[in-house]
Amino acid sequence: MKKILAFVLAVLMALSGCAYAAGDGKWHLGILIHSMDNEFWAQEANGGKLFADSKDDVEYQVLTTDGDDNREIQAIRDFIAQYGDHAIFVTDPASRANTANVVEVCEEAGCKVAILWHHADGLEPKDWKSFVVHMSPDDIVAGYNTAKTLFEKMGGKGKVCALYGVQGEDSAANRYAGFQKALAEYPNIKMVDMQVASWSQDQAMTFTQTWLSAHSDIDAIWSANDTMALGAIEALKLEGRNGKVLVCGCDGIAAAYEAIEAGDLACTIANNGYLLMGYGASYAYQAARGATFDKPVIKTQAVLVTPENVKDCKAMFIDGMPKYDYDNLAFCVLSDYATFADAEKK
Amino acid sequence: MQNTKTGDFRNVPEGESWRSFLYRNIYIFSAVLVVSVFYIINPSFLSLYSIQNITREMAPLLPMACGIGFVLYTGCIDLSIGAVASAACVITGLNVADVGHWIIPMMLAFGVLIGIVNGSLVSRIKLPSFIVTLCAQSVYRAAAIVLSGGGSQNIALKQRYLVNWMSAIVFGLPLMFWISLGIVLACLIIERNTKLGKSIFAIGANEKAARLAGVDTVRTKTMAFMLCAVGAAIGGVMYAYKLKSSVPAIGDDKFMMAISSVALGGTLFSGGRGSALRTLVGVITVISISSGMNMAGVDPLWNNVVFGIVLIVAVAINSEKGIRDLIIK
Amino acid sequence: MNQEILFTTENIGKTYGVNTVLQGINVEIRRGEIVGLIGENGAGKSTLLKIIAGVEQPTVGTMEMNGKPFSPASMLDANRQGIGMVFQEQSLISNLTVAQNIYLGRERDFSSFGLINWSRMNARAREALNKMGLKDISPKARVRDLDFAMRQMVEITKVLDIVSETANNRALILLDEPTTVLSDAEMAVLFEKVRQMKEKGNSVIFISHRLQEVLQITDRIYVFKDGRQTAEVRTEGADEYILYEKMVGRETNGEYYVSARQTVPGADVVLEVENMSLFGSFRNVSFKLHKGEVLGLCGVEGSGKEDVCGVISGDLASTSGELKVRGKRVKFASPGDARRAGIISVPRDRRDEGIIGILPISENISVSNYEKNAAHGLISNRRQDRNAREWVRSLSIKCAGVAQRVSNLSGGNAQKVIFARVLDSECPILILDHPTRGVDLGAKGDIYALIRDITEKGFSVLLMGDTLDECLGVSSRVIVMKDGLVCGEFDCPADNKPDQVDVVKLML
Amino acid sequence: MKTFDRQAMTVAEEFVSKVEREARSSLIRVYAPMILLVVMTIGFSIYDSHFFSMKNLSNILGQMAVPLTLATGLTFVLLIGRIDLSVEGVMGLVGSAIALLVVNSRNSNDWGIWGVIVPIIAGLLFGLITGILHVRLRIATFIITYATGTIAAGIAVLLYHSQPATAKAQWIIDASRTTFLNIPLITWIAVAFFAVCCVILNYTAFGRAVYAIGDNEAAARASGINVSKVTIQVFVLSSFAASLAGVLALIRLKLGQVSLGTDQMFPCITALVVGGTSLAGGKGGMLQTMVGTLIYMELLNFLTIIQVPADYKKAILGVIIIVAVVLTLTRGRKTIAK
Repeated sequence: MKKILAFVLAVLMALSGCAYAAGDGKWHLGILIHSMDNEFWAQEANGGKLFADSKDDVEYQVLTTDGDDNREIQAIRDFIAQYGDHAIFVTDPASRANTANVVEVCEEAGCKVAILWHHADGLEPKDWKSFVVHMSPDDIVAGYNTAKTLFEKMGGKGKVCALYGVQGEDSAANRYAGFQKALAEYPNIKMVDMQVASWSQDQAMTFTQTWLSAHSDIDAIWSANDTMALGAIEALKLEGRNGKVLVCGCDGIAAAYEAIEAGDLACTIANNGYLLMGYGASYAYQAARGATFDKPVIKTQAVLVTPENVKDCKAMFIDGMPKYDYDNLAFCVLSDYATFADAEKK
Repeated sequence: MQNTKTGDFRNVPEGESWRSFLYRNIYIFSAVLVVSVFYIINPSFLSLYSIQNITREMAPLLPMACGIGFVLYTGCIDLSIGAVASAACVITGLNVADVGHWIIPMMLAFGVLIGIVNGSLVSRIKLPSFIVTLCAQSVYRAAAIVLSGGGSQNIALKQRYLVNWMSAIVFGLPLMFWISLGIVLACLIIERNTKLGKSIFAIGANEKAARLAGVDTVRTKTMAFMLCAVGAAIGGVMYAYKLKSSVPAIGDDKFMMAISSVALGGTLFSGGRGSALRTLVGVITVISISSGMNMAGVDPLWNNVVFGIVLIVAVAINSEKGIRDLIIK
Repeated sequence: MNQEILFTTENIGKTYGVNTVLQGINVEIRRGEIVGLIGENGAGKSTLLKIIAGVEQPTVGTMEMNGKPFSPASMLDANRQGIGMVFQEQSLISNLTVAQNIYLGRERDFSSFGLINWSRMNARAREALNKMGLKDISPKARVRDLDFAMRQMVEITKVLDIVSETANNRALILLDEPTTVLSDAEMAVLFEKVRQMKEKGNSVIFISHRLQEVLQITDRIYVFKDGRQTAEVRTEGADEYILYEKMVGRETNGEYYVSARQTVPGADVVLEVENMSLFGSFRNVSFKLHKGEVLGLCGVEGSGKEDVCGVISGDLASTSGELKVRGKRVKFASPGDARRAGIISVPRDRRDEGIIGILPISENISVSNYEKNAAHGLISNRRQDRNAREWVRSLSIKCAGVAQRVSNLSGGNAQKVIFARVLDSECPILILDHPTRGVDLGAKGDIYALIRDITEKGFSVLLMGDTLDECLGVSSRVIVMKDGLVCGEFDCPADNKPDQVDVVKLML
Repeated sequence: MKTFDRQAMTVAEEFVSKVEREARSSLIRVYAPMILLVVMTIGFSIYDSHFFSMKNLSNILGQMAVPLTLATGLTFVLLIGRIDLSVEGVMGLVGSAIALLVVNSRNSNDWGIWGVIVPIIAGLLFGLITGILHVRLRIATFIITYATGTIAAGIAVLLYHSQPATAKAQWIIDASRTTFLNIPLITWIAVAFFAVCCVILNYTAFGRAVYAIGDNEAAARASGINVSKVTIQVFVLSSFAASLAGVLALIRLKLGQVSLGTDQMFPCITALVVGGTSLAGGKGGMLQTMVGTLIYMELLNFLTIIQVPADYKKAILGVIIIVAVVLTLTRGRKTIAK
């Protein structure tokens, strides 16, 4: 029995991987994302793949970190152990604090890295040889923009509840900070309650149900991501108040587009993982081949999706994959958020 | 000659043959197997850089796994070690710049305190450890989140040099790994050569009998929880030094990792048996699997499936022999 | 007696690995016969019963039941063919009711469409209990609310019900030491039932260490030694000495309790109990224990003697009264406190409270006194093993080595390990709670001699004997308890033991 | 009417009165969770009138469907002294698979009723495999169920390839909106399952075997109970409960992803323990399960209603649960807690 098991183990592991030979002169791109269990992160992974496929001398591997700082560093080191200075990275870091570690590890090994999203204070690309670029659609801005859209649709007054993400994660905290910033600008809007629904649809639905019975007069629900927004919408549907109580999301998953089309969701943000990860990878690749950049901190396009532009966005991000010219590094740069239409014009 | 007709000759280590020695130590085999499979797939798995990497990953997990081992030997469980590590990591990360390395003994004291709380609830008030630690876990976790202000905070860039020494390479391997090895050694000594350790095993094997034989069950159990919480706190401190930041979510999956390591070493969860050496092998296996999957280029979609299957197979190979009469729950 | 042969075994043998525990067994059971199996622990009696009951499979040999080959695959299979066994350790489920226990595993008889009709089951259980004369046990009572003797009776009822259902009074019942936990009165009831079963044509195989019982109830006796069948004795005309001789292969002498070496207690009082009470158990108990004394506590089960010892060993807390050790007042919160004050007990329930089964012999011996083998706070395992080996030698514990697991030892040897533990603890006051329960005759003798040895060295012993005979034989003084009160005290000097009848009169 | 003068009592009478007292206190312990539930309900209603509103109660009942179903299955597992961490993974797998097989947003499948049956069978298969591995390889359930649960979640992600499907089948939408007596249909389904399990536990040979194994496994084996078989059956039953919970969660939320099952198992176990089911096995029952689940759901709901700060909520809940367990758990001088 034990021998059979041992054999199974060996075969399984042999099948699950295939032999690599280091030192083939190719660049090896490590695409670090949180997990594959989420549409947006999968979108990011696909962005990286799209870039790698467009170059003959780039091999890629997707590495997942489960949002764990430590596992992220471990994965980077594992990758460097295989390919040495021919490893390049584009990472969606587990947390802001961890970006410094990512950079230090890469610096030590001489690998180029592009960092997305999180930007630690004092950690500037210009101070490091390996830290090529920082690209991000800011979470604070995202939270601010969805909140603002929501408040405008409410007519600048009324009661709002908020759904928070996982405690301890940066993006949850930042989006909520953006929400509060917007809230401060609208004195007639009152926040009734905030609950931590941990990105969970089920918990969001439960909280919304409780709100609807305890504070039946709420006008809107601000949610830090789409999954929670969908949970809130399910609760509203049971009461027949979907579309009447406004809900917003963030991330731009497929189901959210459908909810906008159905009129249940007021807005979401398409962070465009394809663009973010693809161009991040491109920057790292160019840098590894010797290029230098003068403006290494970049705010990328992200799209506020509303009923007005939902059709186009869906066609672009969900039904297909956007094609970009990855050599035109300037394409992704945008000074601030704009609507999809603006991005198209560019 | 003390030989007789009665008794079972199947587990008699005295003057044993090399075969029975091998039989008893088969738990090492799965670690060797896992490592060699990954080595075959990708020879750089055993490069110096990679070994440094793997040992660096093992360092914080070792004290946590050895710590929870003590609780498992008594037949209890401690679900709170992840949260304790998170809290310790946050407190260390936030304060190491101001307090300096005095934070380490402070965190040890923190672990002792938490262990006494958990342990007393279990041993004195006689609540099931599963529920006590499950609930306590949410308290420690909340503390970590509130203290850190919701997200990771890194130690200011200027002060990072303060914590660099922990990651330094000494004799080819990271210093913190040597520290962890020292902790494993200390755990081994506690298990094999102290009254406390032996009492822990006696309680796990038969608590009623141990009590009547004069073992102080309340104190011993509390001490087991204390060792466990201290191990978790050391793990948390090491994560803070390693990641140079306070990460409130660092412990979230560490409980399962630690307990998988202990199980991979072949330790029973019914209590009374186990050893830190087995846990060491378990930690090597767990870290090798997760690092190896990165290096073998496993599609991340398959990560969970592969990990689950490898876990089952490795635990099955490692499980202790000669105990087929015990009831496994 | 019927001469029809019900059951035979032919050349049955059993080996575990290299270890032969049973070989060449040929027994023959006739209908309506009660057959005794005697032999020292480890002689293979229980193993034979387990093979007959289908719990274990023989390595060689065949069996026949009712003239047909019999090779049960499981206990259930054996039950269906009319063989049922009552185990040494109780096998009832304490959270279920009596009726549910009796019909556990046979619920199908009471179910329609998979659902059990509880009232039908309870009614059937009522009948079965009535047949056994257990009118005061309710089928709906939970087993955990019954006392040990009642549980034993329920267990016997269960087995009888299982086999009588199928066997039509051609059943074979196996009783493995059913009397160990029973009081004399309960034993009488049990024997009555066993005889009734016999009258109806059923047969019984009976194992006990108490030879008197065996002589009292059986028709024929097989004697086992070292896994072989060494003699067959007709009960008529046999007596204890003959049996003893056949079992141990040497003649018994009057020195069974080693009375000649009984020490005369010293004058120093080591333990003093003053007016101690435990609500619901005993009241105003006072006595003194002297140096080198063996003080026996007599009384029926439930007389409170167990709880007196429980309080002294720190296992229970008294409601009032005082305890003095060498003149100093003490109060114990746990047995650990008692050990530190110099009191340690040999528990009655060896399997549950005595041995630490999965640990090796050496650890079991050292558990009460780790400090003995320690230097600078660290225990030396080598010293611990050496210490254990010394004990193994001096108490002649039969084992394969000190690393052997205690659960693999026979009852007598496991008990000796526990004695080694309490002696190793260096506590001068020992509480021996049924120290010879379930221990074979050879080991019993060793234990009595051991008690003499230690009292000579100045240890004091508080003894609760397995039988009254033993209690009087070993003790230098006995205290009789009844209904929670001390009702008498006898001096038992070696040459002038009190009459058992006088003591029993006080107990009942 | 008996009145005892303490001095005049014989020890035997003392014994009787002591037994009676113990019986009384154990009776109180048995009913303590129920008393707690009633006290809580009344207290909460007085503190905040929203709590006892029809709407809030129906909310609580609606939210209870999934935990109750899971808890019902876990009751059997806990009763035989095991634990099942795989329910979360199985739940996620079944929910995700159904969403992909019925009319949905990702593909053109329309398997109708088979779209539900096939995933449930897959879920059962997981229970079967878990049970067999546990019994045959003798791996502690804590680890084996963690491993199989991880595998189930992994397969789910593989199935929907990181893009979960939204179920669009009309019957799912209808089912989520149907209520009867103001209580959602999914709750009725959960209650029906609960009732069936009550019968299974209390009126079948299987139910008795479950108690017997939890109480004394060696004795159960000696009584001719096939312990391995019953253990495997229990895991199959538990995974059926998880599968059903997956269906209910999907009806409630529509989006078929692994996180349908996330963070469901530990709260259920907490609820079971609060209700009075022992983690050591053999003690507990369906009534305890229902009461425990209600207590847990009410507490959660109440803490939200009174707007306890989100940062502290879980911590406060944890402390309350420990206090509740102290109040309701039978403990004694010699009790062993593990």
